[in-house]
Order: sequence, then structure tokens, then C-alpha cells
Amino acid sequence: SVSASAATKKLTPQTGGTLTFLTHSPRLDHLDPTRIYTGRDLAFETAYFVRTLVSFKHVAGPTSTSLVPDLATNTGVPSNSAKQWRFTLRPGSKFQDGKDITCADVKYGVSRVFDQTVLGDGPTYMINWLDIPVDKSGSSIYQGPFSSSAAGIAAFDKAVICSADNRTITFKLGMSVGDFNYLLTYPVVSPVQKAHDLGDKYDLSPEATGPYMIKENTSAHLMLVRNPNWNKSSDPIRTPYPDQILLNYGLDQQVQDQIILSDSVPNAMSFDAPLPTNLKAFFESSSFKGGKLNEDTAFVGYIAFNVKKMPCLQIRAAMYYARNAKALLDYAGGPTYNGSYTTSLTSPLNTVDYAANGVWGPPNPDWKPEGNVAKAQALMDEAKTACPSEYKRVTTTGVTIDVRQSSTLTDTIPINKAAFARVGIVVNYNPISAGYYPTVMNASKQNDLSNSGWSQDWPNASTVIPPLYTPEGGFDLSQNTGEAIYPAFHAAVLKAIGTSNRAAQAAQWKALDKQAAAQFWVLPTLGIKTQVVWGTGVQGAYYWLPQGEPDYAKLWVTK
Amino acid sequence: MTSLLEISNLRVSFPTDDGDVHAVDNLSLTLNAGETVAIVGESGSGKTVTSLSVMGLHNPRSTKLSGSIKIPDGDQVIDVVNDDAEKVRNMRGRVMSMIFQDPMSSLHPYFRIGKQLAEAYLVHNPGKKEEARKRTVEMLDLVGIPEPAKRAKDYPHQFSGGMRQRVMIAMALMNTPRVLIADEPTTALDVTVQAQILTLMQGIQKEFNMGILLITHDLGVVAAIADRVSVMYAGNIVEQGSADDIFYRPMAPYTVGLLNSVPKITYGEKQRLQSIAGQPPSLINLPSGCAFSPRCTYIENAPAGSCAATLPDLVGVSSSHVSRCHIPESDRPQVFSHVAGGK
Amino acid sequence: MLTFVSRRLVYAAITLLIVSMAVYAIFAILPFDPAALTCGQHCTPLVIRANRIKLGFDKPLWEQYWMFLHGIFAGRTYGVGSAAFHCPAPAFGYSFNDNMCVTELLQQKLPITLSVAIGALILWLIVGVGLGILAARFKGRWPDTASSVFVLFGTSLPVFVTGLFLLIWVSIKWKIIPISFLGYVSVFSDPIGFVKLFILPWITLAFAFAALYTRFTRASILETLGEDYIRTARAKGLSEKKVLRIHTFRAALAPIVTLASLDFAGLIGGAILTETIFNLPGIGQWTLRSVYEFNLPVVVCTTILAAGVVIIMNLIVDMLYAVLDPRVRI
Amino acid sequence: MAVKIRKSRELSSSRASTGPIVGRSPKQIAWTRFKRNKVGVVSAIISVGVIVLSLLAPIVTRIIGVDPNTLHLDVLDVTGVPTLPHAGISMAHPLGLIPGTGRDLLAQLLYGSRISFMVAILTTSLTLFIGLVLGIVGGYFRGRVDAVLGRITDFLLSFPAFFMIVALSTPMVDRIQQTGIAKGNGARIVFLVFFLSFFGWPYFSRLIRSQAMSLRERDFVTAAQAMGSSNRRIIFRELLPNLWAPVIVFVSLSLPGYLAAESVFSFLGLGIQPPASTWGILLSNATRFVTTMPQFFIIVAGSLVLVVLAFNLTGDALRDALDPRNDR
Amino acid sequence: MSTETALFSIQNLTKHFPVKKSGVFNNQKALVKAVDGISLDIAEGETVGIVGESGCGKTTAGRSFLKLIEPTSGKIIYKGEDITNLKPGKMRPLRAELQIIFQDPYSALNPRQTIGNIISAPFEIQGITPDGGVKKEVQRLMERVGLNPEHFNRYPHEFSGGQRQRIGIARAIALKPKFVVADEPVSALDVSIQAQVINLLEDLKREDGITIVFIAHDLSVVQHISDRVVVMYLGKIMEISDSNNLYSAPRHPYTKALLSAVPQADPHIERTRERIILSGDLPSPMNPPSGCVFSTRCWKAQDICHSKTPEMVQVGQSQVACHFPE
Ligand SMILES: Nc1ncnc2c1ncn2[C@@H]1O[C@H](COP(=O)(O)OP(=O)(O)OP(=O)(O)O)[C@@H](O)[C@H]1O
Ligand SMILES: Nc1ncnc2c1ncn2[C@@H]1O[C@H](COP(=O)(O)OP(=O)(O)OP(=O)(O)O)[C@@H](O)[C@H]1O
Ligand SMILES: [Mg+2]
Ligand SMILES: [Mg+2]
Repeated sequence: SVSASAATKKLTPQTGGTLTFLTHSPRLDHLDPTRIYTGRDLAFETAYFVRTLVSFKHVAGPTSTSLVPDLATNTGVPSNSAKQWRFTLRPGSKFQDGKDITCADVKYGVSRVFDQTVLGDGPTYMINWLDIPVDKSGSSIYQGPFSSSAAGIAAFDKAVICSADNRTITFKLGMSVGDFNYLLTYPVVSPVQKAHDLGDKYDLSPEATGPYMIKENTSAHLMLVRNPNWNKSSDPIRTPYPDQILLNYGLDQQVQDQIILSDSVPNAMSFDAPLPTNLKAFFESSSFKGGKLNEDTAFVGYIAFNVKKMPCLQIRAAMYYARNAKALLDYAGGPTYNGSYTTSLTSPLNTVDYAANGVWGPPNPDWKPEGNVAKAQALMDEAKTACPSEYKRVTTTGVTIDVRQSSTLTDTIPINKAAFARVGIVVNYNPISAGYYPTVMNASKQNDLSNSGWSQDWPNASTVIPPLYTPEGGFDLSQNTGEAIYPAFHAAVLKAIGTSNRAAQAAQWKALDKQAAAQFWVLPTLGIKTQVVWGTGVQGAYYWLPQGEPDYAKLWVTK
Repeated sequence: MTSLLEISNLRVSFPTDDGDVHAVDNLSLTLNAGETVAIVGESGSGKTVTSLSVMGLHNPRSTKLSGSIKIPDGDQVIDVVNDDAEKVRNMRGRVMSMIFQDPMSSLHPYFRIGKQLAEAYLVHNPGKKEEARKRTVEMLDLVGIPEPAKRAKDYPHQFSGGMRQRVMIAMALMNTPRVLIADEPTTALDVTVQAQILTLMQGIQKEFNMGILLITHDLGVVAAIADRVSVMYAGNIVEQGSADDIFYRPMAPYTVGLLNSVPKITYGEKQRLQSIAGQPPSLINLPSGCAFSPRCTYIENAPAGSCAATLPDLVGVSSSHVSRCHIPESDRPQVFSHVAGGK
Repeated sequence: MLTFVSRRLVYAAITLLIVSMAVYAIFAILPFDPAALTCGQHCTPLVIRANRIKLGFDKPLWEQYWMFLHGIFAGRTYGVGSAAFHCPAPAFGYSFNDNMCVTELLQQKLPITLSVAIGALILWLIVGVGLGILAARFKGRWPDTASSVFVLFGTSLPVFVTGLFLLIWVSIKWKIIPISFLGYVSVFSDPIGFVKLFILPWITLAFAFAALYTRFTRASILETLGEDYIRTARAKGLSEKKVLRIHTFRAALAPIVTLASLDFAGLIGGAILTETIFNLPGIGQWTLRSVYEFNLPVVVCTTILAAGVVIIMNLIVDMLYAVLDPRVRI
Repeated sequence: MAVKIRKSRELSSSRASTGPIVGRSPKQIAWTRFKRNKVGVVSAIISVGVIVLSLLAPIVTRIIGVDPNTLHLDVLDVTGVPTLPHAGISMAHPLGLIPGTGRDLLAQLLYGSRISFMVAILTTSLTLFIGLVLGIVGGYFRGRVDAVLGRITDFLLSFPAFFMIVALSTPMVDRIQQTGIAKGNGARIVFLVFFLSFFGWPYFSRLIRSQAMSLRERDFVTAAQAMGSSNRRIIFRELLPNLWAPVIVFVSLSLPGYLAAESVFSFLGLGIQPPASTWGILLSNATRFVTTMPQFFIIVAGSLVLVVLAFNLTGDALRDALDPRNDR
Repeated sequence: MSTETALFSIQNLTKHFPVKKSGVFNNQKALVKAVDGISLDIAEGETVGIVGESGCGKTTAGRSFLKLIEPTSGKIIYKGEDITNLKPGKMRPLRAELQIIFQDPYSALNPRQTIGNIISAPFEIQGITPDGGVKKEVQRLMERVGLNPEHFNRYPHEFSGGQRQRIGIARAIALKPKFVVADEPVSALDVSIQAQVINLLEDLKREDGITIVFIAHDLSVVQHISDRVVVMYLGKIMEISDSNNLYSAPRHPYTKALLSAVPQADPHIERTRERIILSGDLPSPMNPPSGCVFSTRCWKAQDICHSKTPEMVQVGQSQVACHFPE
């Protein structure tokens, strides 16, 4: 469902100029390679100043989800049924200070993720996967480079091995991980010089390995300039046309949109999707001369039921059928801009693992976009006898939904209230302005439902189903471990992770997805679309599927 | 004797929301060199308004003025009411000066005494800073401030009330004016200090041969230093004459009432005071005819109805002693015969 | 004078101490764990515990407070082992969201807030006092009426309405003062860029405050004009201009100096709306953001800073007053 | 001839009148003075009208035939703007529809004003109460109590109030929720009312204290003491009636102030939260549509400005009418 | 007259006001010695005048008599009973007999109460219902002081200064007090009105036999209305004299100076009289001169005056505190 809206003219790319990005965020989440995890940061930072061993292909279209070597010369050589992976470094790659990148630097980079107390927020797959023993409490005996015991260091040295010429790195895993090399597209496996590591502070000014380096990093902006020690010959991926990249933080969203709309800064690209209210101006009016993208993402929205507080399946199902999905989809965008009805927790963009699970959305004949009031009412009637006390609570005091505070709540809350009221369900909202996840992830703070969303880390449901439905991934908001079917479900998940046959694995994920859907551990909402807009001076933009962002590595400006 | 100040037919009124306030109505007066003329009257009778008119200090936008106030300045005679405001301003502080009732608030709290005095000199003698300083010290000395050079550096709040009034006098004298207007100069002061100031004023008058227009409601002060007296009631002069005329031969019922109201320090048996009944009238709706008639004890002696009908003219026994009353002049000594202080 | 200042300084220090204790106490009785907020989505109990130790939240409250105080004077070291780092004195804490010592961040934010506040102050004083003088001078005539209309709108329009209007229309749509992306530039390095960056925030703030000052100046001048000593000045023969300039202004403007100093002090933390609307990364915006993000060290620091500025400004005002008004002895 | 002297007792004060103001209480005089001020009267009518409208919102909306909760999703385009002519302004929807959900703007404004006014009125009342009690206690009894109160007042006044309220909002609201006093928006209202008053009363109490102090020095209070009056009687019969003027002026000026404050906090996302509706929430919602549907922003901002203006003008007029300098 | 026979008597009454002098770390306390050891016996039906310059402690003394200001030390004896330390509750019934009239007719009346309420307040507070009801009694009182009883429902601002002073007097005499302190009741009034009020007070004194302490700074007024005159200076009594005797035979130099300073409404007297001009101003009561407080301005002062405080001595018909009385 890639709409071809990117009107990229065939022009010869030009070198030079300043490429400006505008965002209302106060800052990027992280600059420290070990801690970069969110899609936009990944796309932006790996395009400009952080190189990874392996990369997704920088092309438009679905082939972009395949891997190509970046710092490495290959995309990894598995052995021992994918329990051991070997990568060789490309010669000529240098750090910002001119030092050659060696295997030791990569190994040091890898070691950092183990100290979660100093360097949190990054993907932690490495901790689970590397062949390092765990202690009684279940945490790795290796505690990272800052504070580790000799035993820990020895174990780590055994799991990550550099060759004598310091060019080849070998990872020894504790289990088979068929898609281990996908993790290497993440900067968490990027090189870091031990001598320059500042711990926490490294996040402010990490050393560049890519074509740009950080010149200024203030609360107002991030300014990148050319990295003199990067050379094209050692980098098959990036085409650094602009001389300078400027990322402006903290703009008012309306202001940000108006700047692009009025082309006040032709060389600017909006880092965020425009406000829904401005979509028409961008996408349906001829007066906007700049560029635009309107694409599907792998992001799937859902509201997690706190199953411990809402054990009644009928009520959970009733809420699903009572919901007015159409109104919410139409609200600010409709299918054109807003997205599509969710049919699985796996994104349709993951063509291997995706299948409509038949419970959620269109394939289910009982499902209606604006809600199936009759079906929902029937379920409620059932619940009246099946779980009377919960029924009473839901229809009187009501259920409470945790939501992150946002400006659209003024509109979506009334829509939802009206929808649920059709079957007598009362919903209350608890908007949380600060510390949303720490609050809802705390079982004692979480309310009946918590709004959330998830996007795969790479095209494998192993980055979706385990994190969301089992405690291993650390993101299980649905408190489903007490459910009767849970033990079996959990075992099946573990089995799927270990399955190295991709097709067989995909079949298992599909089955698990369907099983979970029938339990209504979560209330699916929408598969989200994204829009990107930019000024007339920005060229070369196309949608890059792996992170659901424009491919920043290929942009250039007409000055 | 040359006249320093000639007020003729002065009328002052203030338009307000409730109507015009007729503060001064047809007032005429002359002041000669070396002479002290007192204006007495109760609160609200228009004394201050008169003195401000002479200084040309009314706000032209909220005051209606007519008549004339002529003051000679060198070869020319300036009419304060009708002449150019700039001309009048140029005379203020030089030809005529004024001291105010409340010495506490009349000095600027933020500036040193010396500066305020010097300023009065510098306005009319621009640039002469050194002379201004000398004169400041001189004048402070003259009004009896000890260590004048040192005290000139003080701020007003460091002075007592009496001292401040002395400073005010010194300031008024900075340019040796010919006319000094003193609006209740001693009302805010204690008797012992009042005596000091009155003596000081008398001394200064002799020294500079000034004309003093003294405004007060205290008949004692009037008796002490005035040569001639005008008695005001509700914006009108009801009687005018020499001090002796007014105190011993009053011809207007109001003057008589006023004199009778004042307690006197006496030996032995005390007489009951003869008060004037009622209250002063509102200046917006003045009673018709003679403004004093509603309170007049002697009204029955006037031709019936005349008091309420017309305002009597200011006429008199002699050109120097005039009064307003419908009671025939010849009857008055008999009518007022019980006047306490009469001799 | 000296004794007065030292006495007031001691008083200010005590007040600040109480403020900081109050702020600490308020956050201490928080219903949730500040350490939990220091990590993002993937918070394991282990990480939370480690952060708690790193930031000292594991210690009893009084000890935390003591470490905070100690840090202000002696600097403070966070973390352990080779990942430990030091915030030099005066250390107000460590912002886990920015990975920076609060003091360091403060150094970035303060010039911006000061630029906003000082520029706005100058503008509103010129406009407000100027209009106030005009209105008093021409009381009851058209300048007076015009200024009272200004006053009404200035006092009634919320800052965000004025600010958004200026930003969206004047700056973006009509491009009269195009939006600047240079980030903060100092007056000294690029005066024109500086003015371009701050002019709209200045206007926004000045509009709200100038109205107040117009009204206040007018009243103050009219009141002073009614004083006896003004009559004395006129009686000396001073021209009306001099009466106004020399005798009226000084007395009438003294209270305005007080008001302005305190308003200025208030702006050091209080230009929240303006900084937010115009995206100026100053103290106000920083605080608001930290409140959203629950960044406690920052909130504690800025709160104490803002109170400190007000307290110190109060002291300065009292001293200024003694300079302006000789009757005031200190 | 016979000398006739009128007896002084015969003189009534009828002709020597005390001016045209006869037989009216100070309140009546103030009222007369107030009535003369056309702008003030119009503003007062608007102010009272708005309060009444907001209190009676359910009735008013029913009479007009609008409902605050009915969604009109079907008339919205992809960006949420109503596709109807004049942005939906019609007989059925006098102020048009709110983009996003298509609810009736007039009804939302009326309902929205209820919380805004509630916060403003509660805060004003609480401030008034604390300020009055502490101001009178400090000003009338003086001594040590006054010294302590004075210190507390000074202390509170040295806080940057707006800043503090912003900084404290999240933790305190959570705290209030935890103690169980109130939940959700209730807790936020409690927070706003409590803290706005907490930082607001010192200003008012200072005013009252200085008034009470000067009243206390007035001889009529001494006269009451000389008659053996109790402190209670002095406070209630002698002081309080003389404090009406500052109280009324304070109320008329602090209501718009707190109304605006509530909207600022909601605008910043720190005040009342949706689904409740307040003017601040409507305003922050309107800023999203400021370019695509400016009339929404203009109507909401205009209403706020109008109401604040009306209250301020009423306050000014009241102040002029009650000016103690015109008291005698 | 002795304390035993006097209706009202004070002994060695002092009132020192502590005032703050802004110091550094401590607030130094200074004392304003407003009233510094005065003794006076007042017989029933007598009118005692107190004169003195502004700030000499007249008001403080007058209010201390009625315990409206708590005296610092000394004794107040009323009808032979020491009321100095009486608790407010015990004091309340006595308040009906001890009353005060104020100087400023504006501040003495609550602008928010009608005249009727103001005058009936004493009845309400003391819980007394006069014969025929409060309203009737109030109207009788209004008539008694020369006010139109129909103006019962009017407010103070509708009356002139003189009328207001009458209202204040009506309130003070409502409960038929035995003893009234009149604190400059005529100072704020114009001469013509002043005479009305003085006459009224004289009538009351004559008809109801009220004992009055009449305070004023105007010697002629005091002398006119009083039987005896007390001359105060800097919180101390300089001279107590029969009022007729005072003018003819002033004993204290200060009294003499005062008498000579008061201008009389008679040009002949004024032209012929020798004025004694005192040098300087009143010293600060915060730090009064040692010895005789008048010594700094006295032309007769000798060394002893600066060191020793003179005792009150009987000279002729006067009591005088001077080392060298006339
Ligand atoms: N600017 C003005 N506007 C309106 N009325 C005024 C103004 N100035 C004076 N008046 C009125 O004019 C009348 C005379 O006032 P004026 O000050 O001359 O009285 P006075 O004789 O000096 O009284 P006092 O003894 O109280 O000083 C008063 O009724 C006063 O209220
Ligand atoms: N409450 C007070 N606190 C401090 N000092 C006071 C107080 N009341 C009076 N004084 C001082 O005590 C002294 C005597 O004051 P008091 O009012 O008794 O004088 P007075 O003779 O009545 O003067 P006046 O003629 O001005 O009414 C004055 O110096 C005054 O400043
Ligand atoms: Mg006057
Ligand atoms: Mg007194």
C-alpha cells in the first residue's frame, strides 16, 4: 500500500548546502550508539554519523528490507546452527579522530550494552543472546565495561572474540538465532573507542564513524558537519551531499507545519508528521509546492487490557466490538492519512509473518468498522451472568484507560465514550503527562487498560509477539500470565524463537498471533500511516521501509 | 504708597459634575508695599483659591477665572488673569512668592534643601550657580537656621515643622519678591513656633519692605500682624477695613459673629460665647441674596425680605472701611452693641 | 547600609534554604519513584535500583538533601566505578534526560531567558512609561483615551493569544520578521540576528506588561502632580516641563522601579508561555518540559533559582529605594 | 429701633443644606456613581450575564437546542474541519461546530465555562476568606501574631507563584489523588484552587491588613472600645462593613485573573484534562486549527478576552465608584 | 483636694511606647516617653483643661485615663477604686461611666453606620434599654445636642463637621457618664462652629454635672471652658492652676511663654504685648533632656535645671514643677 506521492524529479544531485530538519521534540532520544533504539533516530543517525556493521538496503520499495554489509564486508557468516556468527571489518574505515576502526572497538561497543544502569534504553537482545552465564537472579554475570568482575570479563571475552589481525569478530550465542545479523543493523553493535568512552556523557558527543560529525549539540539544535576522516571508498551506502545538517528542536507543531507550507525555509524537511489539521493543505492543495510522502508504517496501535483487572473475556470482546473504529480512523485522516484497521499484531509490511488473524478486522464477519453493537450487546448480556461483578463495575463506575497526554484527546475521548456507551460500558480516562511508561509498566499503577503501540525491530514477528505477550521482552502490558492458556502459549513462543527455519517459524507466529487475538489480551486499534513533508529545496527523498522514515542518507539540497 | 497688587472683580469657579463651584465671587483688593493685608474667613470661604489666583497657579483647564489681578513688574504691569501664562510664570518666585500652609508636604522629599532653594534662584537667574549657593546660605541664615551651610545639605525630613516653614520662607525670599503671599503659614504649627514664625515674618517685611498678603482663619494672628483685613464668607468679601475697623467697629453681621465666637483669655467670670448658628453654605447652590442671611442673627433688623432677595453692595463708612449688609448703616452700631471686644 | 545588606542576605539565604527544603519535601512525598522515571520504556527493576543509587535516591531524605546542599558548594560525583562523573560546584543535580549537569544546562538557558526578560523589560518600560506619561499629561484628551484602550487590551489578552498571533501571522504568514533558525546568538556577536530572534517574544511580553505600566505610571504621575511640593515648584516659577521632568518624574517613577524589578525577577522563571510559544530554550521552557518529563533535579534547581532571583531582587529593590527616596533609611 | 436677635436653636440646617446628597447610604452613593459609568454598567451586565449563562448552561443549551456532546463526525473532512458553509455556523449551531469532533461550539463554550468559573470562583472565595481572616487578625490584633503572619506573607510573596504552580502541578496532583481526596480532574481542580489561593492570599491579606490597621486607628474603633465593645463586635460591626469596598474590587478583579490563569494552565496541559471541557482546553484545541479554521480560535479566544475585559472593566468601575477618597 | 475625695485620680502615670529603630541583626528598642509620671486629682463636676504643644502627650494621657491605652506604670483611681489593672470584663460596666469625645469628627464616626446606629451602640453594647426604648432615647439625645431627630437614618457623610462633633458628643453622653475625656473636640472646627460646640459642652457640664477633662492645644479655648488648667510639656506636667489664676499669675516659665505666644483677637493687646519667643523646637520624646525637660528652651535655666528634675510645689494657687517659679 505504498502510495506513490513522492514527486521526486530526476535531477542530478548537488553537493553542498545546509539540510535543515524541524522537529517539535525537545531532542533526539539518544546519540550514543549503544542507546539508539527508536526508528526515526535510527534512520537519521545511521544515515549521518553512526555506521553499523550491517545495514538495510538504501533503496525505495520492499527490497530495502534485505541486508547489505556496511562496516563489515559481509552480512555475517552463521555456523553451529546459527549459534555462532562471524563478521569481517571493511578496511579503511576510520573514527572521527582518524583512528582505524578495529574489532576491539566493535567488541568494546558491544560490551557497553551490558551496563544497563549507565547506558539504558538501547535494544538488549545481545544480553539475552550472547553465550554468557546468568547468576541466580537471572541477570548476566557480565556487567559491562565499567564495573565487572573478572569472571564476567572472562565470560564476555569468550563470547565475543576478535581475530588476531583485529579485523574479524565472532559472536558466540547461547541459542540459535537465525536473524542475529539483523541486530547488527542497530548501532548497539557499532564500534566505540574505549579511550573516548564517557559513560553517560558519551550520549552528548559520540564519536562519528559516518560522513558527518557533531559540531554543536545544544538544547536548540543539533548541527552536523562533514567528518574529514570519512572516505567514500570505505562506505558503500551513504551519499553525503549537503555540507551541513541542522536539526532544530522544540518547535511548535503548528509553526513547524506553517514553515514548510509557506516554504519559508526551502531546504527544510519536517522531522515529524504534519498536524492532521494541515494534511489537506499539504496533500490536497496545489499551493503546496514542496515534497511529501504518505506511507504505511509497521507501527501497530493497541490498547492493552490489564487482564488481571479485567479477567472477563466477554467484556473484553464486547469492548472490541463496541468500539467505533471507523470514527477513530476517520478522525483526522481516514484511510488516506490515518491508517488501516488492525488485523494482526504483526504488521502487513512483514510479508513473511503477517496474516490476518481472522478475529480482528475485516475477515471476521462479526466485525463492523463502526462497531457491532448487537454482537457487543450479546457479549455483555453473556457477561452479566458469566462475570456479574465485573459487569456491574464496567457499567457503573466504569473502566479507566491510561493514555499519554496529547492534544487529540479532546476529540478522541468523546468519540470513544460515545461508542462504548452504546452497550452501557462506561470509560474514564487517565491522561498521564509525565513518565507514561514507568507508570503503566508498574503493575500497581496500571489501570484497566493502557494505550500503547509497537513497531517491529526488524521484519520478524520475533520482535513483536515475545516482547508484547511474554515478560521476556519486557513490554507485556496485558498482565496475561495468569490466564489459563498462558503456560502453553509461553512454551510455544519460546519454541518459535528457537526455530531457525524461517517458513516454519512464520507459521508458528501466525498461529500464536491468532491464539492471542482470540483472548483479547489487547484491543487492537489502527495500523498507522505516516506523512513526511519538506520544502522545495530538498531533493532525493523516498520512503525507506526498514524504519518507516525517508531515507536520510540520500537527501540533497538545491541550496 | 504704591500698590504692589491690585485685584479687581476676581471671580473664580470650578466646573464639577454637580455644577459650578463658585469659590471666589467678585473680590477686589489692593496691597501696598510694606503693608500686611489679611484675608480671614472660615474653611472653604475661598481664601486659598484667591491666593492661588494671585500666583496664577490654577489649572487653566478646570478653572474659570475673570476679573483682573495686576502686579507691576519693573516698568510694566502684568495681569495675572488675562496675560500670557509664560509672562506670569516668569514673575512667580521673583515678583511674588508664596508660602504654604503645610510645610511638611510642601517641600520635595527627594531633594536636598539647598538644591530646592538654589533652584528657586536659578529659575530666574539661569547659570549663576555660585551666587545661588551663596544666596541659599544667606537666606537660611536670615530665617534663623543654625549652621546654614551644613543644613543646606540635609533633606526636608531631617527638619522639624517649624524649621521647614522657615525653609519655605527662605525659599520664597530667594529672589527678594515684592509680594509675599502666606496661606495659613502657621496653622500647622504649635503656638510657640507660630510666635517665632510671625516674628520672623514681621522682621523680614521690615527688611525688604514687602507687601504681605496673609491668609488665615485665626483672628489672633490677624490681630497680631495685619494692617488691613478683608473678611470673606462663601467666596465673597463681606467686610474690608483697617485692623482696628474690623476688630473694634465691625459693620457686617458675619464679622460680628466671628469676633463673638472667639474665646478670649480673661480673668474672672467667663462669658458664654456667641456662636453663629448653622453651617456655611454649599458653594454650588448658594442661598439667594445675601449668602449669610440664613445664619444671620440680625436679619429681622433689615428691611423685610431684602436679605433673601438681593446681595447687598460692598459700601461703607469710608472708602477704607466697607461692608455688605442690608441693615441700614446707621442702625448697625446699635444692633451690634453687645460686641465683646468693642471699645 | 552594609549591615542592612548583610542582614538581608542572611535573611535571603534562610528563605532560600526553606524554599529548597520545601521543594525537596514536596517531591519526597511523591507517590512514585523518581528513579523509575530516569529510564525509558525498558525499565528493569535492576536498572531502576542502579539509577536510584546513582542519583542518591536510595538514601534517607535528609541525607539526599544534605548531599544536594553539599553539591552546591563542593560539587558532586554521580555514579560509581569508571562510569562515575563529576559535576563541579555549584552542582544543582544531574539531568538524566540531557545527560548533563544541571548547572551546565543552566549556563545554556540563562542567557536566553535573560535576553528575553531584559529586552522585554526595556521595551515595556519605554512603551508603558511613555504612554503613561502621555496619558497623564493629556488627561481626559484623546491620548489618554487611546492609552486606556491599549491598557484594556494589554491586560485582557492572554500571552498565548498575542504570541501565537505574532508568530503565525506576522512571522510565518506575512514574513514581516521571518523566523530564525540560528538558535541563540548573543547581542555581541550578531546584534541583528539577536534582535530578529527576540523581537517577537519581547513584543508579546511587553504588550502584556506595558499595559500595566501605562496604567500605573499614569496614576502615579497624576498622584504626584497633586502633591503640595509640586505646587511649590510651580510657585518658584519653574516651567511646566521642568516641573514634570525634575520634580514629578523622580517621585512618580520610584514605585515603578520597584514594580519593574520585581516583574523582571518574576520573568526569570516565569516567561514560560512566551518561551514555549516562541521555542526559546530558556529557563521557563526548560522547567515546563522538565515538569512534563518529571525531571526532578531540574525542577528543584529552577524553582530555587527562580525564588532566589525574586528574593535577591527584593533586596535590590529595597536598596534602590533607599537611593531614590532619601526618607527611606536602611 | 428694637434690636431683634434670632434664637440660634430656631435655625434648622434645612437651608444651610449639606448638598444634594440627602438620605443615601455610602452604598447607594457608590451605586449612583457606578450607574453613571456607562462602560462599567455594560461590563457588569455582561459579566453577570456570562456567569448566569454558565451556571444555567444545561437549561440554556436545551432552550437554544444545542447539545455539547452530540458528535457530527459525518460533516468533517479528512482534517477534521466541518465541510458545512461558514464552518457550520447556522441557526442550529449559532457559533458553528468544533473541528475534530463536530460538537456544537456554543454548547461547549457554555459547558466549558462552568469549570473555568468554578475554579475562578472557588479560588477567589478561598483567597478572600484566608486573606480576610488573616488580614484582619494581623491588622487588628497586631503584636506577635501579626509579626508571624507578616513573615509568612513575605515568605510566600517571594515565591514566583506561577512558576511554582507549574513546577508542582504533576507531583501535587498525584499526591492529591493518592490521598484520595479527589480523583482525576477533581484532584486537578483541588490543586489549582488550593495553590492559586495559597499563593494569592498574601496579596489580598496585605491589603486587608493595611486597611484594618488604618481603620483600627480611626477613632470610631476607639470609641467602640471606650463603650466596652468586644473585639468580636468591633470586627464584625465596625471593621467588616468598611472592608466591603476592597473586597468587592478584589473579587471583580481576581475573577478574571483566575479565569485566565485556569485557561493558561489548561493550555499548557497542566490543568484540567479532557474529556472535561474548559476554556483553556478549548483554546489549546483551537490553536491546532488556527490556520485551517481560524474562526474557531477567534471565537474561543474572543470569548475569553471579552469576559476578562468585561470583568476588568467592571472592577475598574467598581473601584472608581467605591474609591475611599470619594468616601466622605 | 485629696485622692480620697476626688472622683478621678491618677498617680504617677507613665506611658512609654516602644518603637523600633531598624538596627542590624537585632532590633534596638527605643522608648517614646509620651507620658512620664503625671499625677492629678479631679473632683466631681470639675472641668480640667490640659494644654500643651503637639506631641507633648495630651492624647496619650487622656486615653490612658480611660484605659484605652494600657499605662506603663502608675495608678488610675476612679471613685476610690484602683482600676489600673482591671480585666476587660470587669472594666466593661465602668465604661458606661467613662467616656471620650474625639478630635476628628470624620474618623470618629463609622461611615458605614447610620447616626441612629452610632448613637444607640452604647445601649446595645452595655445591654441597657432606656425607658421608652432605644430609638426614642436616641432621638432625645439628638435633640439634646441640637440635631434634628428626623435625621436618625442618615449617614455621617451627610453632616458637616460641627454636626458630626455633636453626634460624637451624643454618643458619649448616651449612658449618662460621670467622667468624659474630650480630646481636642474643637480643634478641627472653624471658629464659628467651635463656639457652638463649646457652648454645648458647657451646657452639658452645667445641666448634667459631668466631670470633663478637656484637652486642647489652644490655650484660650482651654482657659475658657476649664475650672483648672494643666500645662504639659514633653509628657510631664509643668503647672496646674486655677484657670482664672493662670492668666494673671503664671508660675512656670513655660506657661508664661505659652501665654505670651497665643495671639489674641485684639490688635491693641497684640501691639502692646511683649512676646516671649522660645528658641528651638520641642525636643524628641524619645530622648528628653535630663533634669527639667524644659531646661533646653528656658531663659531662666541654671545648672540645677539640667541635672535635677523639679518637684511639684504649691506656689500661690498653682502647683508648679520648676526650680525657679515666678
Ligand atoms: N480645583 C477645585 N475644584 C473644585 N472645587 C474647588 C477647587 N479648589 C477649591 N475648590 C472649592 O472652593 C472652595 C474654596 O476653597 P479654598 O481652598 O479657597 O478654601 P479656604 O478658604 O482656603 O479654606 P481652608 O481654610 O479650609 O483652607 C471650597 O469649597 C473648595 O472645595
Ligand atoms: N502608638 C504610639 N507608638 C509610638 N509613639 C506614640 C504612639 N502614640 C503616641 N506616640 C508618641 O507619643 C508622643 C505623645 O503623643 P500624643 O498623641 O499623646 O500627643 P498630643 O499631645 O496628643 O499631640 P497632638 O496635639 O498632636 O494631638 C508623641 O511623640 C507621639 O509621637
Ligand atoms: Mg486654604
Ligand atoms: Mg492629640
